[in-house]
Amino acid sequence: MSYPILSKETVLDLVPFGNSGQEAEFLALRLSPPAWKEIAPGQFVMLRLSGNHGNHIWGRPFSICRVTPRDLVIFFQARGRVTKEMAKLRPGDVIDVWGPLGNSLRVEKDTPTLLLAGGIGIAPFVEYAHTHPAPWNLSMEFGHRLPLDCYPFDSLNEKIDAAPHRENTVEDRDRFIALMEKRMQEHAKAKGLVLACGPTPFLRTVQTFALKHKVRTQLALETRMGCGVGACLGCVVQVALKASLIPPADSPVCKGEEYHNLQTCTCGPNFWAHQVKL
Amino acid sequence: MSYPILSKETVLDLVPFGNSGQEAEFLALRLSPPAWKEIAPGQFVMLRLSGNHGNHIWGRPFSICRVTPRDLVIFFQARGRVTKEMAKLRPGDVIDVWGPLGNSLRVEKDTPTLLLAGGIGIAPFVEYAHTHPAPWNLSMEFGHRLPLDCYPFDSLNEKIDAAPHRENTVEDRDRFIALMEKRMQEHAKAKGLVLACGPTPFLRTVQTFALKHKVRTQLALETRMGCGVGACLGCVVQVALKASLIPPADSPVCKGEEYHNLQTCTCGPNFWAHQVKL
Amino acid sequence: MGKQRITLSGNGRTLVLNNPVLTASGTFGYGLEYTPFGNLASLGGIVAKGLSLLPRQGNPMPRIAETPSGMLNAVGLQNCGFDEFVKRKLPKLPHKDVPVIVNLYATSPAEFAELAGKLAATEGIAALEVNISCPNVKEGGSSFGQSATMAAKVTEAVVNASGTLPVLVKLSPNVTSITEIAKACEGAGATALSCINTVTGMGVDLQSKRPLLANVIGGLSGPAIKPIALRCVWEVTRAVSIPVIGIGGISTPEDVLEFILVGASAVQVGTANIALPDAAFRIAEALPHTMHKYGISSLDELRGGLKI
Amino acid sequence: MGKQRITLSGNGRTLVLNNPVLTASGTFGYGLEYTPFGNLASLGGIVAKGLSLLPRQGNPMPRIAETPSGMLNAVGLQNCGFDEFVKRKLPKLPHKDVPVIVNLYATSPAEFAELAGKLAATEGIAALEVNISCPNVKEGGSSFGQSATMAAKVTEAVVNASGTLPVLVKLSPNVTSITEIAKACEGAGATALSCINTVTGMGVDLQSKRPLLANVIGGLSGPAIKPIALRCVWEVTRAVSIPVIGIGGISTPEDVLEFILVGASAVQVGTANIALPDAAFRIAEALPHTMHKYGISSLDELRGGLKI
Ligand SMILES: Cc1cc2nc3c(=O)[nH]c(=O)nc-3n(C[C@H](O)[C@H](O)[C@H](O)COP(=O)(O)OP(=O)(O)OC[C@H]3O[C@@H](n4cnc5c(N)ncnc54)[C@H](O)[C@@H]3O)c2cc1C
Ligand SMILES: Cc1cc2nc3c(=O)[nH]c(=O)nc-3n(C[C@H](O)[C@H](O)[C@H](O)COP(=O)(O)OP(=O)(O)OC[C@H]3O[C@@H](n4cnc5c(N)ncnc54)[C@H](O)[C@@H]3O)c2cc1C
Ligand SMILES: Cc1cc2nc3c(=O)[nH]c(=O)nc-3n(C[C@H](O)[C@H](O)[C@H](O)COP(=O)(O)O)c2cc1C
Ligand SMILES: Cc1cc2nc3c(=O)[nH]c(=O)nc-3n(C[C@H](O)[C@H](O)[C@H](O)COP(=O)(O)O)c2cc1C
Ligand code: FES
Ligand code: FES
Repeated sequence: MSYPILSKETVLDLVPFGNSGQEAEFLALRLSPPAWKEIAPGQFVMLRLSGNHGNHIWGRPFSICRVTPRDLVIFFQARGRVTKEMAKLRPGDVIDVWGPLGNSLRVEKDTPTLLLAGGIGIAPFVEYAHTHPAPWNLSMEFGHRLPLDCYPFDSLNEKIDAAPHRENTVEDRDRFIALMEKRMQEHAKAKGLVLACGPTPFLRTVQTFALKHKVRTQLALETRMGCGVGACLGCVVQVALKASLIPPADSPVCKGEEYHNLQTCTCGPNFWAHQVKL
Repeated sequence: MSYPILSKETVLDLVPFGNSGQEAEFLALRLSPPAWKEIAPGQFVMLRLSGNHGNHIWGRPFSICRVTPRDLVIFFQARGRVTKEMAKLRPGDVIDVWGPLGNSLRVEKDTPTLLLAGGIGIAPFVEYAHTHPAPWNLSMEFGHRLPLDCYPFDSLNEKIDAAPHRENTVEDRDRFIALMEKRMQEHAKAKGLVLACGPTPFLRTVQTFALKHKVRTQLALETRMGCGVGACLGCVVQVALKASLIPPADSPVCKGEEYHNLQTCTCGPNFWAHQVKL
Repeated sequence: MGKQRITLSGNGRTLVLNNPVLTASGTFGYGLEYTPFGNLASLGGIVAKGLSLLPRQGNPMPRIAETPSGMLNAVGLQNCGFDEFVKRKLPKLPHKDVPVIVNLYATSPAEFAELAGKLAATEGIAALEVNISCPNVKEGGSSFGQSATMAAKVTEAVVNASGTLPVLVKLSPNVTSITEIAKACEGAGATALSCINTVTGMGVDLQSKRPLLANVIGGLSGPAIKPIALRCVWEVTRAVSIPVIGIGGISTPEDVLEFILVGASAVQVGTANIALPDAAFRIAEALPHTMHKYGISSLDELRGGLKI
Repeated sequence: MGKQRITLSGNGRTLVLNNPVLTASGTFGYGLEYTPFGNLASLGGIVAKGLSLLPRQGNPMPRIAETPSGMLNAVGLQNCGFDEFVKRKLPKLPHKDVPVIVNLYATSPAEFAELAGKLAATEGIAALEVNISCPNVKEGGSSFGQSATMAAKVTEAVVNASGTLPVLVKLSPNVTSITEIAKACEGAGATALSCINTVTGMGVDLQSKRPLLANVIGGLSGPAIKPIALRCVWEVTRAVSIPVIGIGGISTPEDVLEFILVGASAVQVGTANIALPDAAFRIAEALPHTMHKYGISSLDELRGGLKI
């Protein structure tokens, strides 16, 4: 796997998404690119605002939304203490970045692959879609709460067949869940692959369908992290180790396995649905 | 004495003084003026950067350099944790201000009054000179380390007879000290008044001459402060209480007095030289 | 929301507070220093600077220093003494409208009793708060608060000397088992417990190679110690049945509610007053709104309701 | 400056460190996690994650939380166990170039002795560090580190079982008198003392009304506790004659020098590694420069040189 480095990177710009009058909740942060040798889609970085912060001592994990020789793009939601500070960054500001971290989302060139994203969970799929060797085998269902222009949906839709589903009501949500199940069943039949990224309740739903329909499914977890490098053991998740790491196409669902506490930051953040306890 | 208030004030501008190429060490901070009823020269304010600061929990004391219906001007030196942060303030930023605090420098319309300032100690004399009812009775000796344009000297020199003395060498310093002694002797003879503001070693020198030549002298102390309002007892200085607070013109020097720990922030920052232990 | 009166009852005595937000001893002067910044009567209560029989000049300077998210102090209990307090401070305080609590400092149980007796005979004092972190001068100088036996002795001395005045005992966190001390004080008649005093710490200046405090060792306070204070309140409220006043790093209305959630009946705001002089007023005022924001309809419902 | 080798000798055993900057147990994994961020051999020493005889899965999640200038953890000593450590971790560490110190976790003196014996028989371990903050399972679960008698028993058990291997004992600050425990460990044969482990604390989430840690109570670390750690090191170095390793909130080279100024012989960097993965490397590297800046020509000269 790739070898992470720690560097100081410069803010190139910060673009608010969506044109609501108020302060933007979703923003794309463009940084000078770290001197990475290689990265795989689904990996993440830790960002830390430089200086002393009484309020937040750790860095924060963010999916690599896009990386090019010119920039590293993070797409984030201003929701808490650090992300709200990040929303105030200005071009020229310098922040600490370490990465690329974690394992990658599975890439299988010729397998029909379904991407399921909930809200900010769209972030890693941008890099995934842009680097996939056969994007025509990808399709995406994207559930979102705010208007579509709040998310980097267009840059994804350029590359792959992606359908947005705005969730404003309970009915919207039920419809989206039903659709996800249908699409996962299709992929089960086609011996396809499912990749899901979004909030934990969303991942739980996907996991249920994955087990029910026996479709190989990877879940990108969002655990609270300290170090991001596997040392502090603050981000563990229970994983059934004896289940083969990459299940065969007929999707064995593990039962009665012994669970181990594995670090989400180094053994994940992408876990097979049949192995991980959410 | 004036009734202090706490308010949020807006940065109007921040003007670096001196045109050295590097980061300015001396800056004038112009704030929207608090709704003060009255202030007296020699009083100070506490400033606190808004938000949570792991590094500095207290506000910081600054002399009121100038206050008008349009602005409150603080002249400060970027020397430590907070003042270096203050040097990064931008117009529109909002900070917490409480004041006016402390007692005033003594104003005696018809008394020849000598102002002695060391470095940043010039700050309170700007307001003093601008509000004095008979500025022609004032004169000033100003010792400074950096080029004169680093300090608000010109705005003082407009109003009063002020002489700058750059101190680059030990000889410069000795000459300045000798001059101060001479000027204090003159004021002793004229039953004049001396007011001094500057670093503690400077104040000690002035105190020695005040006692030696029996000239009524007020020292503006710079003690580290916590609350600024007399509550935490973190800023006390030993004061001989029984010495009459405003000594008669023939300048009794107290000896063998009982000393009390008085708060610099409320009983000072301006103390009579014959009363205070430095 | 509206009325937030808090009743603290224990061992047969009762203290009624305006609301749950008091000020912590030593961080709010005699209260008078803060009249420019708010209405004293809007506070739950005022705890005055630690008082001794005779005036004390306290420790040499420097006495305070900043630390990461906190501060150290070794003021050394400088105070004006009983006479001056009763003559010049107490009469100016709106003691009819806000409970005035006097924090006691003495160096032997007998001296504690004498001071408590004098205060009990004084009009306008709502309760006493015993600072058991004082050094036990007779028995070698380690603090009363670090031994259950001595803590109980001091508590008993004050309780016996103070008639029906409620007696709060202020616990030190610098002990192996705070619950042991808490139980001893409860057993000795304390009305309620104040929890916690400062954590022993020190700081040094690398440039001068000197300690940041002339006294070398001092007390750490402020947000840095909030996790320690919450733990102490949590442990103590589960060990005793008298009420507990939470203290340590409180600087927002959310902090107040956190202390109540772990079991406190009221709180004291300390270092935050030093950081911004309207802190206690602002926190007391904002509390109902903050409760509303978190869907908390009553403090009684919240108290000790931590889900585990 | 150049060579900064540090020799820790006490009770007849000696540990030589590359320089005074080590990493603190539990904050640096098994060291291997940090190879991308610096050269392990540039550190004074590496203290591995607390090791037990058998693998342990640790506490349920959540296990870590941020606090003002600090953090809480209740990882619960999750570790891979002795066998796995010796088979898969130790061989990958550059133990010829940097002292590898194993932090021990057990629940009885006998278990401590067994683990110490196995480690003493293993190639590549420079010293043991006894975590006496473990619960004493046999005697009710309160920690070994909170009783001088038990601390001495555990120390003795490890010292006797470990041949000539240096034995560091890691003290808990959650005691009434840390010097009492320190002296007991010195008397029981400790080579040096590590000072301090985390401070007991807790945090709560107002929204969910749950504790921030599944274990409710956890250990506070980071800059917030630096004043407490400095005070402990100051007290302990004046009470014992074996060397002391300072730990608590160190995140800059200045912090290192502050600990040495109050008496420490070396230090460990903990939470700072979690905040930024090159912290320990950066601090070790910058130390000579920082010494120069403050006009400190040797650590021996600085050590304990606080002017009071
Ligand atoms: C591998 C990984 C990739 C991620 N990628 C992205 C991304 O591309 N864009 C993005 O906006 N966010 C992403 N997240 C989530 C992001 O890390 C959190 O939103 C961020 O840490 C919140 O920090 P804060 O200080 O603003 O919030 P805090 O003040 O710490 O907390 C605010 C709220 O966020 C929750 N929270 C805190 N940390 C996390 C976390 N790690 N995951 C989920 N919820 C959390 C808290 O419980 C709380 O409710 C990712 C998380 C992980 C683990
Ligand atoms: C009544 C009063 C009026 C003052 N007026 C002015 C003014 O008009 N302009 C101005 O630039 N400064 C003034 N000062 C000094 C100013 O308060 C300090 O420079 C400031 O607090 C330093 O804060 P810092 O966080 O930048 O420094 P820190 O990081 O806290 O310390 C940096 C250095 O400054 C010293 N220091 C800290 N606090 C003080 C203090 N209160 N007085 C003296 N030295 C201190 C420290 O010992 C250290 O050497 C005044 C002080 C007082 C008490
Ligand atoms: C400057 C200062 C002086 C204090 N003086 C006293 C005192 O006289 N008596 C006392 O019991 N506690 C005293 N304390 C402790 C506080 O009342 C309080 O218990 C402690 O600071 C923790 O609360 P905080 O973190 O909100 O400040 C003092 C604290 C400070 C900071
Ligand atoms: C996540 C975490 C895990 C820890 N695990 C251990 C451990 O296994 N054994 C131990 O003795 N100390 C452990 N500690 C305590 C540290 O080694 C150190 O003593 C403490 O964190 C104080 O130092 P710091 O403020 O630099 O972090 C741990 C600390 C943290 C933050
Ligand atoms: S975040 Fe520290 S181990 Fe994963
Ligand atoms: S600064 Fe608090 S009493 Fe003066």
